Amino acid sequence: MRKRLGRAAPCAIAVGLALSLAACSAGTANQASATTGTINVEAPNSAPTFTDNFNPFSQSDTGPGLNIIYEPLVASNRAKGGVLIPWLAKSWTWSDGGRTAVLTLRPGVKFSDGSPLTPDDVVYSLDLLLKNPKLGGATYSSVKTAGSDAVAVTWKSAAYQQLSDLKTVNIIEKKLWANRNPLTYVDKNPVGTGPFTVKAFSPQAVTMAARTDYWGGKPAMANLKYVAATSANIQTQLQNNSIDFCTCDIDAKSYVAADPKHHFIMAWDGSVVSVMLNNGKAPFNDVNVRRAFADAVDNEAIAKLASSKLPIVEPPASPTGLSTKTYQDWIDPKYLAPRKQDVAAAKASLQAGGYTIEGGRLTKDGKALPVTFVAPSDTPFIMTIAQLVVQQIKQTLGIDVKLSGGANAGDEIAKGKYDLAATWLSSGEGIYTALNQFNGSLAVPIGTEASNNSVRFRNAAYDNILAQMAGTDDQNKLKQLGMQAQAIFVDQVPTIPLFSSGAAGVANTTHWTGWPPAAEPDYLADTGSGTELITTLMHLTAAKG
Amino acid sequence: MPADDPGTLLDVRGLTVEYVAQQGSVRACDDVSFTVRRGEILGVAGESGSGKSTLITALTRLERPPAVTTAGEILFRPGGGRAPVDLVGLTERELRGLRWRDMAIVLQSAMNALNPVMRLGAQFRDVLREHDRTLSRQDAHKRTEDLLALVGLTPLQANRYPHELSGGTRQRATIALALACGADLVVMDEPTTAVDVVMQRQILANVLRLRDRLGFAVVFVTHDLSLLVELADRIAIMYAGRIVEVGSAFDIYHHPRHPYTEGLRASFPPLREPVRRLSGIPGSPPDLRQPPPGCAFHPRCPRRFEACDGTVPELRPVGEQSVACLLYGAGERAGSRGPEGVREEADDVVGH
Amino acid sequence: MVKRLLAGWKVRLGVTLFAFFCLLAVFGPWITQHLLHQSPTALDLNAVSSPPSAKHPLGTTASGQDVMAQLISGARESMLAGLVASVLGTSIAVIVGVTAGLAGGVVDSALTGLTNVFLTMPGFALIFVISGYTHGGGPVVIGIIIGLFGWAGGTRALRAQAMSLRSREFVLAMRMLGESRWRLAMVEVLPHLIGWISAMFLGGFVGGVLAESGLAFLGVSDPSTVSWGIMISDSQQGNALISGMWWWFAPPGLCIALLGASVALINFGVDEISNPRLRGASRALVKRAQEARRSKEAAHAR
Amino acid sequence: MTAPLIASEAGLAQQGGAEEAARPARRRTRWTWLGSRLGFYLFVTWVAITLNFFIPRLMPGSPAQAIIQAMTQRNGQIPPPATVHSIQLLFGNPHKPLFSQYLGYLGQLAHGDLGLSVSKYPVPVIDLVRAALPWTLVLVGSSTVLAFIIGVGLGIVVGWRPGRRFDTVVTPLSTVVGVVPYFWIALLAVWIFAVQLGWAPVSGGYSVDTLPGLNLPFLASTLRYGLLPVATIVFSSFGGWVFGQRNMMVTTLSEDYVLLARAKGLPGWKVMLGYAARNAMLPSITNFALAIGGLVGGALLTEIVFSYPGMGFLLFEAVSARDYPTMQAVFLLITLTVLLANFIADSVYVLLDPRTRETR
Repeated sequence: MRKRLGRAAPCAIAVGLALSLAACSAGTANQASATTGTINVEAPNSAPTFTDNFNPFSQSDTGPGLNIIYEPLVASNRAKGGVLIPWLAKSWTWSDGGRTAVLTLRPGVKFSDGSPLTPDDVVYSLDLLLKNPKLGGATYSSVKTAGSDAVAVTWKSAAYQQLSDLKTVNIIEKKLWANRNPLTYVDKNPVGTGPFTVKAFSPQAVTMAARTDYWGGKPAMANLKYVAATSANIQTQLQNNSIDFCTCDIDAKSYVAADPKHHFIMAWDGSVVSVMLNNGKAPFNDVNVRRAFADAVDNEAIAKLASSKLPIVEPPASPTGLSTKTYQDWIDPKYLAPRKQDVAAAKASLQAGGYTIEGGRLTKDGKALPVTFVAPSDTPFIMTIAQLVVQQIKQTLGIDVKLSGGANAGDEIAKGKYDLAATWLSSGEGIYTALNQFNGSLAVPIGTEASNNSVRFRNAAYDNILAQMAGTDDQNKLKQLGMQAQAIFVDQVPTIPLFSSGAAGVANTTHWTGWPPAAEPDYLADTGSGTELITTLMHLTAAKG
Repeated sequence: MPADDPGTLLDVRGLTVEYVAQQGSVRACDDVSFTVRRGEILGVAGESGSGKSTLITALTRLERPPAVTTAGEILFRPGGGRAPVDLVGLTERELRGLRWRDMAIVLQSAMNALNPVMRLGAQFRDVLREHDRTLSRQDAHKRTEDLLALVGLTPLQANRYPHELSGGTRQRATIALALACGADLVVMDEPTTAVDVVMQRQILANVLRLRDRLGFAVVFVTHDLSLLVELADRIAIMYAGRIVEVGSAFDIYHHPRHPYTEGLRASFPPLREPVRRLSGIPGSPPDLRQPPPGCAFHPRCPRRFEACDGTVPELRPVGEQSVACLLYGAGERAGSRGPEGVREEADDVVGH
Repeated sequence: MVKRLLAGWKVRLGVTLFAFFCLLAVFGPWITQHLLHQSPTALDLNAVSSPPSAKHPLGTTASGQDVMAQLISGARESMLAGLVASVLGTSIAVIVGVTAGLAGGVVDSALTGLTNVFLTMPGFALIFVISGYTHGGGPVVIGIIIGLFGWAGGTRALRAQAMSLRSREFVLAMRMLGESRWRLAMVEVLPHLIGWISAMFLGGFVGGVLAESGLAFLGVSDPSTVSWGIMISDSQQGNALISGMWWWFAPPGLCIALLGASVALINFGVDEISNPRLRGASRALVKRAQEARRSKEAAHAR
Repeated sequence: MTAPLIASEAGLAQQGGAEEAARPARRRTRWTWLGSRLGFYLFVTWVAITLNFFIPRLMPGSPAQAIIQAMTQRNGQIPPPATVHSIQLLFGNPHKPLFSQYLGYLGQLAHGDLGLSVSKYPVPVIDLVRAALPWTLVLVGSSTVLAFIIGVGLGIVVGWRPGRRFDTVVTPLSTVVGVVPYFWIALLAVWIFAVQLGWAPVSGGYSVDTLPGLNLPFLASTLRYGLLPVATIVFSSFGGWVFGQRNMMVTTLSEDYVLLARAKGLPGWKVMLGYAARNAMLPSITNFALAIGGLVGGALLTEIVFSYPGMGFLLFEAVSARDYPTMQAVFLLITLTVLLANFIADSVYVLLDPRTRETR
């Protein structure tokens, strides 16, 4: 479980998209009269007030629902190992040794002002990011139109694994944005290709109207209302049935128990709650210490405690750091079982490294090495995990770990000023992206802000495997290479994976039905992800009676 | 009985006022009895701490906790042929009917006695209209101007705030205020201490003139005996909460009987006579929390003898005046009665 | 003076309560460890969110920590923050206020200006900003920050008092005698301000405890310590009330309230000493006066 | 609440009001007095602006890091490297020296420009303030007035007959109520009255079924939503007024003019209100003006508990997001209102207490 109050870049979607959306359209066509009513959705935003700005390039707080107004070219299905699925692009082909992808646009896509989507719009959208690094940055090196219905995107090197970067690029209408500064423009009337448009704005609620000319069909609801809520009051709003759907950190167990119409959906998004070990400095630059700590931790107990407010138990993690819920087909079968607590092995590792414990302190060569666990104090969930890890280390190894918090924890983690820290690692964006989080080439020195690999893991063999993965489109080869990387990960222990996690979603079937099942869904139901939310909404129908 | 005499305005009998404290209590007025006739000016003199201010508030039933009237009665005979009432037995509501219309008060410091955030006129107006509901605003204003004129103030001063007036003006204003509703009795608590001598004379002259004109009676409390001699018809001397001598102003001044009265007289210069040598009273007033046994004055008394620390002298007639001193008729009752006995007697009087 | 202070029931009750909490603060860790055999931070995975039981007399938190143990060790942290804030705040207030009041002139103007600047600044908000960056910060750090930004209110009153004392005769006389100003302040002026200072100290103490809890509620706290404020904050974030875990939410708030109440009660007594006019208003006196009056009335009716 | 911490600010007012007026002769003329006050206010404003600028910036961390951290927390994963990079470019600590940033800020302020918000970039800060301010003004304004009326009213009544049973019950009780942590009481109130009994909404400033504007449903909903926040503020803050007013009342009761008013035979309520309370209220009125000064910054905890869309929450969000421009704007506004309130306190005191008025 986790706090899930935010806007994410549009990322993944489920199922073979065309299929799923077609099914939806068929459904809505049958009950056209049902195109009424409003669904209330908790906005993925921790503020009690919305900002009246729907600029899709904004990196800070905006109005809610940007991700169902604007859409990307491609999406990924995080319920199925993060494979890419078509969205505004209906298909793509690789050429130039994997350097260029030609994406063919889906026909019949219209912006909400009625203009059709053209390759020019797509090129303009992708170019903006290329030219202005402040808008989010781009990994590709050039973009141009390829005929009347396609665009060609080119990278500097083989980019089979980079296409997913396009998931975060919102496609805008060129003629509207040509005279706007995308950085500073305050957009109050957004025009996108998505199924909803802004109907009424107020600081606590934003009402969106469903489009009747959406390319994917007509949603069953006439309106979607985003309601501002905070972690302090969301539970009450849910329990009095004034919110139909949210992805949020609540006591889901009691919510589901309260009413049979209350429905729990776990969005296994590929994340794994892990203890980050600072590989960049002593003592965790020593693999023996890393192994010792990993063996000393009982991640089953931690998973159980972490799930105490969920109607399900989050599974203890694979030692590969990959979510067993998302990547079960990709993980080497021998690593599917979690690492068992093994105090003897832990102590042996410490001994092998020449460490002793004196007066509760890890000591080597007569020098005490204090260990600090940095945990943001405003995230109680992480804090509880940190407390339990600290307690387990004390009980098993007899080492006193100092727990440190504060609003500045994120800064300290990014700059490598920690020994232990806890966070969500890994992602559902595909095996490459998941493993690439520990790419040594992304590691920066301590004191410099890291944008990735903040555990500062450096392993030449691991990096080499990643480079090979980047250059192949062959799924079997990817799987093989991935397993090689996993072996290195398990052996070197750059982090201690604790348990697979996801975004806890709750839905209410009082007004709307058709939610994905709690276990093994075909697509994730997550307000933070636009393509997933659109898919979820398209599957809904009004409850009868 | 004096109270049956229509000429008697006030008959105080055995009045005892105590200050209640955490442990025990202090008697600030002890078995005080006197009478005031209509139109008479009774002066009450004593050092500070002798209980004269307590007497003033008790007389008008304005004492506040921790001061409590624990014994005695105050028989008051309002004008207009109304029946005499015992002020001690009245409720606050009944008292309000008498206040200002029948008895008024002038306090020591006019600066503190006037509400600093109200204009002078408003402080006249509220009392005038309170006691005469039919009085219009204009009439109240007119009456205020008349009252101010009585004490020699201009109508303009009604619009002033107290702090804008000089000390003398303020004091005259409070006297005018006291006369607002035609009270029969005006109680004055050292009204001239805060003003200079010239103003003091003006005020006293004013009081005398107004008394002659309006016929009210005055109980005038001060520490300044010589001033009383000029003003009062009769004078009562207080010491340690008790009245030690009462008599006509002339007698008290010229033939003081009580040793304390003598000492008091000797410590003030006469207003109209040639200056003579002044002498104070040695020692200081007693601590009322632990009053000396017997006569409270005996530790300072130049003429004390053995019985003085054993017997509390009662106020008894000696010639034209009344004196509470064992020097007069000491032999008869020496050592016979303590303070308890005195109180019992007071209670008996009340019981009738 | 102490005897006079202890005369009223309010002060006695306040002192008793306060002493109890002080003992708790001093011996709390020992009590939890040796008498309860609990640790405030240990997680009991077999008893998560459990209501009061024999093993956990006040139940456990959502992560299985013993609420009783947290409550007891929280006393030290909360009171330490209050104490540090109060000592620091009162000291600055006394130094600045008395110096300004006694020195007068340019020094007075400068110090008064300083005081006014601190009065105008958004105190609590700034404390929040600063302590947010001090790495969570233990109770001492939080106390220091609260003290540094919370002294200005009391300074004004002290300055006025010192100014009025300066012109009193005995101080003037001492100055004529050539007493040094320092000695004058220490020996002659400070003792007269003791009532003000102690009231300020007590007020600052409660203010410090409340501010610490407020900061913890806003997320400013040191995760390795447990204070009452942190407990309330945790229970709120753990949805304690909605989940019906009153045993987690209620005790820390009640403890702060009781501690505050004890100080407020003591303050009543201090106030009566520094303002003699209030003394006559005590319930005991009024009661006695009423009794005396009633007995007189009864006698009269007879 | 922060009451004990800042409520003791007896006010800058006495400075200009009582103390100065108490001097027997005021040699300075009205104009130089006004000038020196104005100079003082300007000086304090400048110092406060300067501190408000530097203190947050001297702390570690940057807006960029805050945004990245928030994203990580929300999405359960660190944002892609390209996004992290662009955020650092856009919101990382500028490389300009702090002092020239400061001069730039002063220049901006002189033009009335509060800058653009970082956490809600590129929305101008002034828009955020404009949206938040009315909520706070109404919420804190009405609760301050209510707490004042109830507290001072009670203080007058208990102080009129000190030591009576009503006094011995009400005075300690109201004091104790004031030391209960505000947010604790507020959370409890939400649970009891909003969650369990359903008498009031749980949070927010208005019903989401209404559209803000001058329409009846919206205004009615603001009343309903404001009920609990106002009630909790009043509950936890009226005690301070009771205590102060009672003590002033007791002190005033021993004044001669109250005695004289009784002697005049005025009815009890007239004496109590017209004579005793009217004088005893003067310090409370000054403090009231100052409490109004705490209006903007005073409701931090309330607004957080109730997710009330006001200045307190704006500040809270800005601090969490290291949104310096917004933080500064809120601080500036707080400083200005405190100064304004002091000025009002000065003036009101002169208006209410004729003694402080100049004699002609």
